[in-house]
Amino acid sequence: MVRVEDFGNFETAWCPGCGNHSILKAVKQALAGLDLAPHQTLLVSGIGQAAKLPQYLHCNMFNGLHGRALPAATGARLANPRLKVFAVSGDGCNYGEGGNHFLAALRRNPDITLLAHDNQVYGLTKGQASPTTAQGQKTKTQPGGQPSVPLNPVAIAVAMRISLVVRAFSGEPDHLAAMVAQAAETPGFALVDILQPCVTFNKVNTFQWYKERCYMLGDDHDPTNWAAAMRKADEFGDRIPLGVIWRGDRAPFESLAPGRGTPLAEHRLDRSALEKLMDSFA
Amino acid sequence: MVRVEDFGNFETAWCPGCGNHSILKAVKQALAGLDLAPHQTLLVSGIGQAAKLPQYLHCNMFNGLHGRALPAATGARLANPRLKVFAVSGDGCNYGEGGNHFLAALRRNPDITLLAHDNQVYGLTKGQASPTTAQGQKTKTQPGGQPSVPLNPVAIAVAMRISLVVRAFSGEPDHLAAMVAQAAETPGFALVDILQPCVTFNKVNTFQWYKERCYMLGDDHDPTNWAAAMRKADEFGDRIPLGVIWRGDRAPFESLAPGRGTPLAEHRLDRSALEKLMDSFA
Amino acid sequence: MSPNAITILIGGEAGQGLATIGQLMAKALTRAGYEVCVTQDYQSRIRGGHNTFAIRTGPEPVYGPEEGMDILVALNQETVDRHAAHLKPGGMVVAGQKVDLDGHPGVQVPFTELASKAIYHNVAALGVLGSTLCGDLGILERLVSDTFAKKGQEVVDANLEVLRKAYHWFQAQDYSFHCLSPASEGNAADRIMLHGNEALALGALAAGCNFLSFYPMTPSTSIALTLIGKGGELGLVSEQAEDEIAALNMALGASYAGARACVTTSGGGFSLMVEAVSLAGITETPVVIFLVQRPGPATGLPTRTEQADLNLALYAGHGEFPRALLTPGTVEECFHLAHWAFDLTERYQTPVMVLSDQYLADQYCSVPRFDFASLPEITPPLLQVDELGTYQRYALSPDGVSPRLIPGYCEALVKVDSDEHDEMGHIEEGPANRTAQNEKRLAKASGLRAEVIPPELFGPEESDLLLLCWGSGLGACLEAVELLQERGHKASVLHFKQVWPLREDQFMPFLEGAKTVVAVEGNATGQFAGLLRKETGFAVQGAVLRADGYPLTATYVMQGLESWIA
Amino acid sequence: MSPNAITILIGGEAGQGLATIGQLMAKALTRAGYEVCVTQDYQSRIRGGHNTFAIRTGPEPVYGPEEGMDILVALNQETVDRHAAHLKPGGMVVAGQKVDLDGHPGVQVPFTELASKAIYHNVAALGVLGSTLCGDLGILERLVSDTFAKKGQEVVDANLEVLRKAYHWFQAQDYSFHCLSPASEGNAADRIMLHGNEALALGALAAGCNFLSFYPMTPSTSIALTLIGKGGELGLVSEQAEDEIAALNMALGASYAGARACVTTSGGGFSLMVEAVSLAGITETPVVIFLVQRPGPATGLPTRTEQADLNLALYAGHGEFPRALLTPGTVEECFHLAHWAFDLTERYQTPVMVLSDQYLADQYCSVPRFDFASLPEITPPLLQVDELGTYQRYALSPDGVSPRLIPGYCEALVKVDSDEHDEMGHIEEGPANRTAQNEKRLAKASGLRAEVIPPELFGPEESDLLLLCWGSGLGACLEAVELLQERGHKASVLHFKQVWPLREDQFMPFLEGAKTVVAVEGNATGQFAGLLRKETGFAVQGAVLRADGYPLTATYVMQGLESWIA
Ligand SMILES: Cc1ncc(C[n+]2csc(CCOP(=O)(O)OP(=O)(O)O)c2C)c(N)n1
Ligand SMILES: Cc1ncc(C[n+]2csc(CCOP(=O)(O)OP(=O)(O)O)c2C)c(N)n1
Ligand code: SF4
Ligand code: SF4
Ligand SMILES: [Mg+2]
Ligand SMILES: [Mg+2]
Repeated sequence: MVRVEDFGNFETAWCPGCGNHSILKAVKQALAGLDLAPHQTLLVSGIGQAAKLPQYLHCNMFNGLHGRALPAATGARLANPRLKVFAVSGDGCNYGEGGNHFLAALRRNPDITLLAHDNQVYGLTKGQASPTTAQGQKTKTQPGGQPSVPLNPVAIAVAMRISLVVRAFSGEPDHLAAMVAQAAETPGFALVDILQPCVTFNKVNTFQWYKERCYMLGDDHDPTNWAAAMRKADEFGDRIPLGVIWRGDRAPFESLAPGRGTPLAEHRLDRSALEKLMDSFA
Repeated sequence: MVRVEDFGNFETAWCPGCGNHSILKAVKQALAGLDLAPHQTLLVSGIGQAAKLPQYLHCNMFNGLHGRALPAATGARLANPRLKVFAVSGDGCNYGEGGNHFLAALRRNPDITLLAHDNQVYGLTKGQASPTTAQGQKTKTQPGGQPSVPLNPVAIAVAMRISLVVRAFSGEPDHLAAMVAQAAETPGFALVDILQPCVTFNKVNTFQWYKERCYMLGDDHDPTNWAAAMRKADEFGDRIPLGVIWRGDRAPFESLAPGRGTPLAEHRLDRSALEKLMDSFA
Repeated sequence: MSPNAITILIGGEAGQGLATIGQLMAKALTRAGYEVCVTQDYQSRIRGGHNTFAIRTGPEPVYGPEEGMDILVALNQETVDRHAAHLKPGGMVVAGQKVDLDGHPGVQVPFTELASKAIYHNVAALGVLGSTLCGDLGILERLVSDTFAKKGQEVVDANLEVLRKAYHWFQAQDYSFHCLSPASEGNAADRIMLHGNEALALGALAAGCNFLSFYPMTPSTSIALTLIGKGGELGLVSEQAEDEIAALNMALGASYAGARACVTTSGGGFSLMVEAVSLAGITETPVVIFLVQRPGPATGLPTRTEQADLNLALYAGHGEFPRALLTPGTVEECFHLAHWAFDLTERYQTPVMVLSDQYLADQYCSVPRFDFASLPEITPPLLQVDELGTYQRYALSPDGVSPRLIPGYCEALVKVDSDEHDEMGHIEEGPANRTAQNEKRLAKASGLRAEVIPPELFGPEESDLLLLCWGSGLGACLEAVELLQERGHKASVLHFKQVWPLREDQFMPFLEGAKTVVAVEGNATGQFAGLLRKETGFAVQGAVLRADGYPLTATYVMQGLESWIA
Repeated sequence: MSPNAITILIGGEAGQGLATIGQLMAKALTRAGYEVCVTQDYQSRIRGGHNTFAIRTGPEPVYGPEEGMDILVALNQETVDRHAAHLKPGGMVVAGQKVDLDGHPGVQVPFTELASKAIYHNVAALGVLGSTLCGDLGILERLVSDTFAKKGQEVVDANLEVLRKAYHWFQAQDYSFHCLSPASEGNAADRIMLHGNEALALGALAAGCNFLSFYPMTPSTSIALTLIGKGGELGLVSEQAEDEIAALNMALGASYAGARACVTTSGGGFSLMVEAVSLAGITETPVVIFLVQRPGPATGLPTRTEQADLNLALYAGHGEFPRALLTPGTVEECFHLAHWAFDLTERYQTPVMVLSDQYLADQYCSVPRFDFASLPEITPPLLQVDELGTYQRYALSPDGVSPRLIPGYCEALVKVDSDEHDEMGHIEEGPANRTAQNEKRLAKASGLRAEVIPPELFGPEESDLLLLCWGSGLGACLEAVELLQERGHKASVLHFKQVWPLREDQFMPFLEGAKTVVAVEGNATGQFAGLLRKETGFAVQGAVLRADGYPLTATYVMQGLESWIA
């Protein structure tokens, strides 16, 4: 039986009051709930405040480049099916620098859970607009207001029908933990876009702001109805639905990708196959 | 009066029968129809068969890197509002290598027309799967079939509500020319995803294949109805709708971005403003 | 280096406001006519951790940080614990009442008494600090008024009250610190204070830079912040790109279409720009790249300093094309070389890079006001050509430079191409054309060579010990050479503010005239020494290398030189 | 170089099947025991344009292309117009009946008579060509049977019929071409034919490579094609990535998790990988990068050849970390160095690059079968460690190498980090730790140095003229040296198949023992000569540089040497 304590208790470099603290707790809770031991889990991250999460719990960790968590996670997943793989990073990392990999993951549908801490701002680099910052919001690098509209990653993910699309909120930690667990258990790509207040740099999308808008999706929402899911995915303003927006049935990437499906570390060289292969050049 | 002949007649390096020939003709037709002289127009392209298009007509040209037509076009558009700017490239260029810029353009909505020649394959590099190749389709680099599902750029663009989203087909050249013209006249980002047979490397999505499936959207489709547009965007299989899938009313990027809106080449240094600026450091 | 210089080190957690106190104090000293040089040390986090802001100041020029301090402003206990042992004789600690001075000399300031609200504590600290240095209260008052003017008279008055109370509180203490020697007359009036990144931005604006595309990356972001914050009124167009690849491609598109464009980044972001650097090379599109280095590899130490991206900058981009690399050694050079970078890139139509690093980027200095009128005008590209029908973007020419026309102003078409192209700009794969265009591009290197800024020699032309440095290594070397000279060594510094191209004729006599040449670099492998050997065959006799994330200091250099000066 | 060697040049448009004819002919020659060396020239287009496929062949070793040809197979008129003037004495043209031989000696083959359908024309051409060389019809028959076996007996028979008809048609002509001198006995049995990229792929598979992520880019794509086409049965996992950035990051994720991984790319794609190269450096993750060069900058000449990405490969990645660069000179070396690259990267946990170029990539050669049994076993990473609780991915060690554990097999956790980290792998920004980890990584360079493959000397140790070359420059230099020796010069070739690290002790005596050292490189600036000077101070006396997109040839080298051998 894996317990929350098995993941340790680390000092973090996050600001007091930051939503990341709750996300970390929820992740531990979900892993323990799934009975996933630290060594069975791999957290792959990019760079940013969110991306520091894997530093703060016992787990295998690949802390890669800003924006590049998904390709590294995909490579690891392809190579080693023994690992439960998570990609963990911020909105800037996943939807800005790493946007192309996000698109590619939507096409591939690898068996990876993406925890996207969406504080709608670049935290670690001190408050520039992120791809999910509201249009018109003022920052130091956008003193006249962000000219672009925010990306809607949830809508795009639903449009591409990946295995699971979830919206969650760090201020609803139990729900979040349940969502993370469900995502981890879903074969195929699961996006958990987690609204997360940045108390230091985002003075618009505060805890209160989210709290006032977020509501739980009820049984009346059918996450397998694509048109309905698109409608819910499009809802981000006065009201923001939390929960499973979409559930699809696409096969996970690994089941279709070339290779034998055995962990690559266990492959041993087959000299006779090699000799035969050389014959094809004769 | 600008005439089609003003754009010249160049020998191309495309295969006989390639859909690109019709696209080139349609582009010239559209430009002439808009009375846009060669020097008023800028074609920015990436690298690929499609991306050679600007080589084959009189126009200003920025033939950049594979995947990077959109950022270069955006920079040019910001710097020089005198130019009518088109980005021209293939599906691999726009949705593969350049996917992150496609996402960013959807957020920005710059006054650029993107002509995406969508032959559902990498042509210039000889037939590998592209981001729009059908799942399961076999190629030399995907001998077991492409494991990913195709990207649906049209659906993603509608989800992001850019100014105009069009699906066209090189086999309907007059309609295509009309669509290119409408896109060019649209303030804001206009995506024209052009189905284009690659006679050499795509033996699945042939002229016939498209011809059998494509149909013109009628008056019963309201391109300003988002849910309806999403449904039409999602239609790509036995039937493929052609025409304006979505029309939105977002402001073009340039009107919101910082800067004075005058061509940057006309800026002259204001020494007294500079002196005042230095005072702020005293 | 002035014997009258002192160091004030302010320490505390991120978020405690130490940079605010430091900046105000440094500005007050600048306004009082002192020389100021700031070194900032911080961590890759927003709250907590341990940061410092060190002001070295005095009536005569100061070049860089030193290891000890005269005044330690401790915003928390950790600051005392970490640094108080390095107090110089006669030094003192300034701390709040909750901080235990641990037997070190100093004062415990009753902040809550002096200021009713916590937001005034920074100004209280400023008042005490100003008072310890026997600073002019009037200057402090004006500074506080200017700083809070935007927030209204009420806020100004409240702050002024706290300032005065704190200033007088210290004077009433039974404690005296040796006052700063008076600053030279006249120094006060014409000085400004800014850090390396601000100076780069100001130089860019003075060069008419009107386009910036960037992706945030420490320690380069404050160039972008300054360009945006200050350049808006000048009509600067800026866009935060989706990634660094977009940033440089966008800048190239803008430059092609008529902008004077730059990008700002650090090592990781620059790595992503490498392909587009090559595009700038073959399309012959002017662009300035500000590369502010931090320790790598990969994410490395995001907030620390290093000079280890020289090799990358020298060879970034596949294929062959000319470039220039400028490496300012001081805040003033940041300004001038930023301007020069735009001048060069405009005239040679090839990428020009300015390499700085976190240390210089964050180094506030007091400098004389810049003289904009003395700067050369930068020739703009053409908006019109006579030969409408025959204009060719890549017309061959002896110096490799072709007339650059901005599209849209006349009927001539402007075609630029990432593929090898003919003079018109169309794809052309033949070997004769290839050779002609490749050689045309490479020919521009001669012009760039002719205009190389020579390295600067400090000290005798023939020396026993020549310290070779580049970029931000200058200050530490200058101070080390002063120490060496005091100890009787015939020592010199040779500083390169342009590291590429190199011209032997400009410096070989100094190298050959020195008994021993030691390279001083902020990296682990001696990258500049390697470049020098490649270009001249000359091998340095020794190297003092630092790659622990901290800037070179005179003390560090002297330690490294031990075996040479025994 | 065999005086009995001849060159067959096949020319035509893209899409006319010239590569098919060429490959079949080259394979037939290989099976007959001849030495074969192919040079391909094509354009960046799918149909049209003008391409050539040149086979140089003979009973003794052949090193590379020559400028003239003995047999010109003209699939269109343009081929005659462009190339017939370079026919060597006694040479002939083989063309269809619609092609005008323009007075050149040769035959006009009645293709429509010999073959009922156009798809048989390639085999008809093969039959004629085999016949001109007095080739063994049996070998041609077996080759055709093997080639079409998959398509069924009917297709085989139809092709065989055409082959025989064409073979006999030429024999009946009143025309004779000097037959090829017989191949050495026994050569026939144990030979295979493959090009440089296929050899790289085969070497990788022989090294146990089981993961490939790539983005297509000419001229590297055929490595990926071969790995995928041939490696599938061995369990190779491959994925075409969305871009090159993803390709390398994916390979690193895979390698971390237990794969033996590589990526394939060319200059522009490699430029995009630069940041991830740095990530491989700091995370100490094994990966092999196959970089097949083409002329830049930027898109440049996509289908031509150059050796101009050496500097970029040497310094790609911000920050400092060790690497190795292997540069095969022949198809056989492609195989062996690909294998060695995996061995090195696995043992030193740092990126290893193999640099090839379009010329070598597309160069089909006949080589002896590879002896897999003689290859060293590559030690796999650990799946288990004893000290579960105390395992540290970055444990300090004298040689800089730490035990590499694959996650998921035991309870020990494997943490790798792009930030500077402690031994466990957690972020750690302190200077002492930084220095320890940075030096640990750099320490691996000593091991890599100790294992450097020495350059190979061909010719006398003390020479009048030493040709210095690397990678694919070998063939042209070897042939040039034969010509020089014939003309009485004491000439040698020094060929580097590893260009980084360099070890003076392995080659300085040869450089210093030579009267004149001339660098021969496929670039415009002498990049390797520069590296050599940087590392040793040695300056070459001259350089023969080629950067027009075409491979170095003996003729080109001899022309370049004119002033040295006057
Ligand atoms: C290639 C590269 N570019 C830029 C950076 C600088 N950088 C680090 S984190 C970050 C943004 C972080 O934003 P986000 O991903 O939203 O994470 P948050 O800090 O908000 O959790 C940036 C721009 C980097 N490390 N690497
Ligand atoms: C950075 C980089 N990677 C790869 C390539 C090679 N490349 C050139 S075109 C192309 C694909 C073209 O496909 P697409 O964009 O669909 O255009 P098409 O040829 O099908 O019109 C690739 C991979 C390149 N030029 N640059
Ligand atoms: S800056 Fe924002 S995201 Fe970062 S730790 Fe602080 S509150 Fe959290
Ligand atoms: S390969 Fe395909 S896309 Fe390219 S020119 Fe030929 S038919 Fe057109
Ligand atoms: Mg964020
Ligand atoms: Mg395509």
